[in-house]
Amino acid sequence: MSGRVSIVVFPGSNCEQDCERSLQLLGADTTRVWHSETELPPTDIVVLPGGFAHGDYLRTGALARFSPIMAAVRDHAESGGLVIGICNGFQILCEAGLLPGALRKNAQLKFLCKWVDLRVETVDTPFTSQAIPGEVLRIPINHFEGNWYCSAAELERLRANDQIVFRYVGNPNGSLDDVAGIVNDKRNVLGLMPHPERACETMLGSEDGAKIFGSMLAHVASALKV
Amino acid sequence: MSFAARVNVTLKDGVADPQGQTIERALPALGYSGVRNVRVGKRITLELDATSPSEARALVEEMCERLLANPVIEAYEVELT
Amino acid sequence: MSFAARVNVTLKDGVADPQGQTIERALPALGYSGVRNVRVGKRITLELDATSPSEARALVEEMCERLLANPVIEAYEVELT
Amino acid sequence: MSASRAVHQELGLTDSELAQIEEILGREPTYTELAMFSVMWSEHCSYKSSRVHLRRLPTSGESVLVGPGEGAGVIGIAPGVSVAWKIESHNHPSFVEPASGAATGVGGIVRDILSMGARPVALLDSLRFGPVDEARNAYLVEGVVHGISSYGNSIGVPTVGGEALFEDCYSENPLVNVACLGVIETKLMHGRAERPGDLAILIGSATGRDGIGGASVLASAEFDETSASKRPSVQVGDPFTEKLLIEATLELIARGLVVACQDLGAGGISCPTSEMTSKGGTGIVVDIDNVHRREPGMEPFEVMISESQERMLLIVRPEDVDAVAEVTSRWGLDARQIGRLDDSGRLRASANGEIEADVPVDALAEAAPIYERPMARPGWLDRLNAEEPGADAPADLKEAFLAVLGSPGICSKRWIWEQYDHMIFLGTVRPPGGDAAVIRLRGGPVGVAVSVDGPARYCYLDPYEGARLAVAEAARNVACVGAKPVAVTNCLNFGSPEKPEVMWQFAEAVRGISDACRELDTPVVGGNVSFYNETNGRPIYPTPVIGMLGALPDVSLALGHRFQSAEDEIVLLGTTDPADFGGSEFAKIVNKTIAGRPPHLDLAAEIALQRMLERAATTSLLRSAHDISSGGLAITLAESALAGNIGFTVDVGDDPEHAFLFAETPARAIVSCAPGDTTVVLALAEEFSVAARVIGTVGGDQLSFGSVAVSLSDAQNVYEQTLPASLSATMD
Ligand SMILES: Nc1ncnc2c1ncn2[C@@H]1O[C@H](COP(=O)(O)OP(=O)(O)O)[C@@H](O)[C@H]1O
Ligand SMILES: [Mg+2]
Repeated sequence: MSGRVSIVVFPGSNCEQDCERSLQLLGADTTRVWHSETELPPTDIVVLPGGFAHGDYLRTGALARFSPIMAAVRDHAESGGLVIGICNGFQILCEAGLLPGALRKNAQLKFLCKWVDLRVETVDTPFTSQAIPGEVLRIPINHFEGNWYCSAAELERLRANDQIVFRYVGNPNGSLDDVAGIVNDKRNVLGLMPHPERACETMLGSEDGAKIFGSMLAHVASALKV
Repeated sequence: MSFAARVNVTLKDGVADPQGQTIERALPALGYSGVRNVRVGKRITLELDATSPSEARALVEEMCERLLANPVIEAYEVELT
Repeated sequence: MSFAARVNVTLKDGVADPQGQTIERALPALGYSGVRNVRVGKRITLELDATSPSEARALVEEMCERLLANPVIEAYEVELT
Repeated sequence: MSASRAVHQELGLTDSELAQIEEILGREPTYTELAMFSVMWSEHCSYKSSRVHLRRLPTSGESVLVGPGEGAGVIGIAPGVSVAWKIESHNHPSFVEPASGAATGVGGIVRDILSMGARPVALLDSLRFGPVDEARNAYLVEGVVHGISSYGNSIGVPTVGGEALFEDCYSENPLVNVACLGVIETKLMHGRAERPGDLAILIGSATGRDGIGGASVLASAEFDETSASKRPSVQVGDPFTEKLLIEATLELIARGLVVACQDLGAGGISCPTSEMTSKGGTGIVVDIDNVHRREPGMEPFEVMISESQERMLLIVRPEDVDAVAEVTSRWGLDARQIGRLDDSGRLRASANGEIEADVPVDALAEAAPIYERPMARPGWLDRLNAEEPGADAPADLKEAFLAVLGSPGICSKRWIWEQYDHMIFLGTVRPPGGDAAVIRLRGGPVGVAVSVDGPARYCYLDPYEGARLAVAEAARNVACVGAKPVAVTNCLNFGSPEKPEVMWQFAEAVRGISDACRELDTPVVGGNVSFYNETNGRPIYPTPVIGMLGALPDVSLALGHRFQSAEDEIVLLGTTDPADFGGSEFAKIVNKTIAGRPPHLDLAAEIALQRMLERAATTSLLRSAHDISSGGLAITLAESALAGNIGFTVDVGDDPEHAFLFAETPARAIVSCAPGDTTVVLALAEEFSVAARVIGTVGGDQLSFGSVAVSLSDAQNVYEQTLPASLSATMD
């Protein structure tokens, strides 16, 4: 199940190697793309990995969203390509306006690195098609700013459009409506705080992350066949 | 001309402020009772060149809109000197 | 009487401010050249009761020393209204 | 430009040291020279009081590629796999400003590892504070943990383990020791600048007035009321720049663009410029004007000794300068050529066309005086050793068990390690919470196990025995995950070396480490000495912290401490001496006593146990293994049960119940295995001459031993609640 994946590396990103490894285990063909590039290589999926782009200074994602590569990421999304933003990547997508809302400091004002249970709220996305509705995935979080927020009207819209993809079972960080991950209205851009790349091997405690990565790789594989 | 700008970035009303709440909860134990509405924002200071105060203000406000504040959750105020 | 206080907490002169420096380095790429001395601090607002403005100020300054600021690396300023 | 007499004292140099400097130079030193000598000859940089003792340590071995004396020790752990291993203290800065102090401590040790050409892949933090239920100490814990978390997480290096202990003596002098493990990526680097004509390029952060006088003042003089006035020298860490520094440096090394490199820490620019040239037999001309500054108006001496963080000095061939600049600018790092090597054997630094310093590099790097400080066994020790150790049976065994389980020293440290990214790199096969952490190295089955341990109460009662126990415990932690202990790094935290009693404790501890490491065949490849850990004249417990590195040929065989399945049989390995209560957690918590003699260590038994565990790991016979240390057997059992979320029933046997449960005899472990495998496990123990007997079975939802029965959930609450109850949220 090969799929061409571009992993964008910002100065301060630190999960690019892990994403690369876990995606490769699933057969993906990965390339790293430095943030100052203006074009993506031919690609099916863009990954914005976790880390601390630009040190998370000012606000998480605030500086990264101005990186030259982000215009190409936006084009890729607009033409229907898949984009997944994990943790810092989710924060960048929100800052860039590719996803709604913003991520505030955790309610406890602490960094949290721990396993959480995630309920799959919709399988009607290219990122969750291999999951069962309501299925609970065990995947770790690792962030200080994962406390997602949006306006009441926006939340209503997201609910109505079935854009809330993952909710925490037991809210770890104060996130509005227990939201852990959302898609855009075209459903091809996913942002989530938990790290699926950390849950793709039993030796590390769970393989549930492979459901997310596997779904999106299967999606691009089937799109190719059509 | 050189201008100094001070920007206060604060969470919008209605957006919960965990930092403010934590301080508020900590104060009684230190002997300060009745302290309310504690909110924590950012205070950014910078210097820039512009041909007039109004240009300077316009530039700083643009920086706020684009970078220094996140309009989803934050409001800002600019002071110039 | 009820008072509203605004506290600006800034890094002391000479203390490195990596956050401010990083923003400063990023600004030219956004089209803002010549912006200098960017420093990022905190802006805290709160309300409290006191019998006089001077008591209110003294209380807030004490809170700054003990909790709101880190006197080892930060300076603060209090405004009362 | 000449310095007056009083100045040298202000900088921490003695009259005789000044005389020595004048003799070396044949004239009075300039202010800049004096400042450089003061940092390079400080206790922190020169080890002038400890050197004579450290010579005793065993430092060589088959697998030792680099021993003490460079940025970090380097050990070959498998064909083609070399790792760097080092621990360092940041005690005094962490007391002055806990978050920044701890953060910059992480930054410093990471650059030490980087200077060897190694990618930092794991951090461990060994922490000591005063009682956590006091507000000031809680503030320090929160700040230190926040500092480590914000820095380590941001640079993307997992913090995989550590320890956190609480004793009165650390109230005004917390200990923050951080160990780092690195993997040599492409080339092992040495800090030797050997070729005249090569250039010295400073990369990373701009230089400010950070920590001026830090090396000599902060790390080398004890705290007193005036310490507040020294505060402006506090440094703030910039993990973002550190991350860029890691990536850029490793890329430069991989591409062969760096001849040698060294990090900048205590001593600032003076340190790598003199040390690398001294090692390489060259000299250097330093152009102070070329140093990129953060603040206007800095004096040349300030530039030469500033401890601004996140900087590295690279030695580069002239023809590679452009290629180096391309790499550093891509990573957004500042790079300035600040010097050129020559064959003068001298460090000549100039600013504004004036010579600021002209000194032999060996004088700065090597010629610091060596002191054989007077030593004396403390008079109070005999009396303390003769006292009752606090072995009395408790009124209520269950209450005693819960008190020990929930004591700050024993309780779950989850509140701490959940704030650390302990998973990045997808290598943390055994996360924090058990014995040693196990790291899977990229690209192969090889793993390493790492643990840091420093049982300071034992060392207080007997620094020699305590240090041996520290080594044994660290090795046992590593053996309990199935790894073979291979090398040690150590951090020696002591009071003032000017006190004969402290110096005696120090010498005894070093002797203990030496003897144990020799027997265990784990050479000491590096370490750090932190003296002057006292406040208003009261020294801390002698606190040697041992960082043990173990090798696992196949990481998939790593053992873990959690009980797995009902019916599994629980086997006690080793023999309990019911008298081993001196310095124990039980004695401290239940009998409020820290006295007597520490447990007796039978090293032969310890080695036998560890070899047996290593072998057992290769057979996949064991379902769990967990060492018995602080808190005794009861705590070991409880931790295995809580981790597995399954209870047990154990028969306490003939000894006094509380002695069996709480004595801290070393050389013991608890293992569990499937019932059908018990005879094989017992036979294996016999083969290694390890005493072994079945003491119970896994299963149910109760921890039940002898007359005590506690539900898993009650035990869980007691174990997990202590730290969260005392510690609130961190402030940012
Ligand atoms: N400060 C800390 N940072 C990270 N992990 C910690 C810290 N303190 C304790 N731990 C983890 O908690 C577990 C128990 O620690 P400890 O009781 O010191 O173990 P042991 O007695 O086996 O040395 C270990 O896995 C250790 O790594
Ligand atoms: Mg242990």
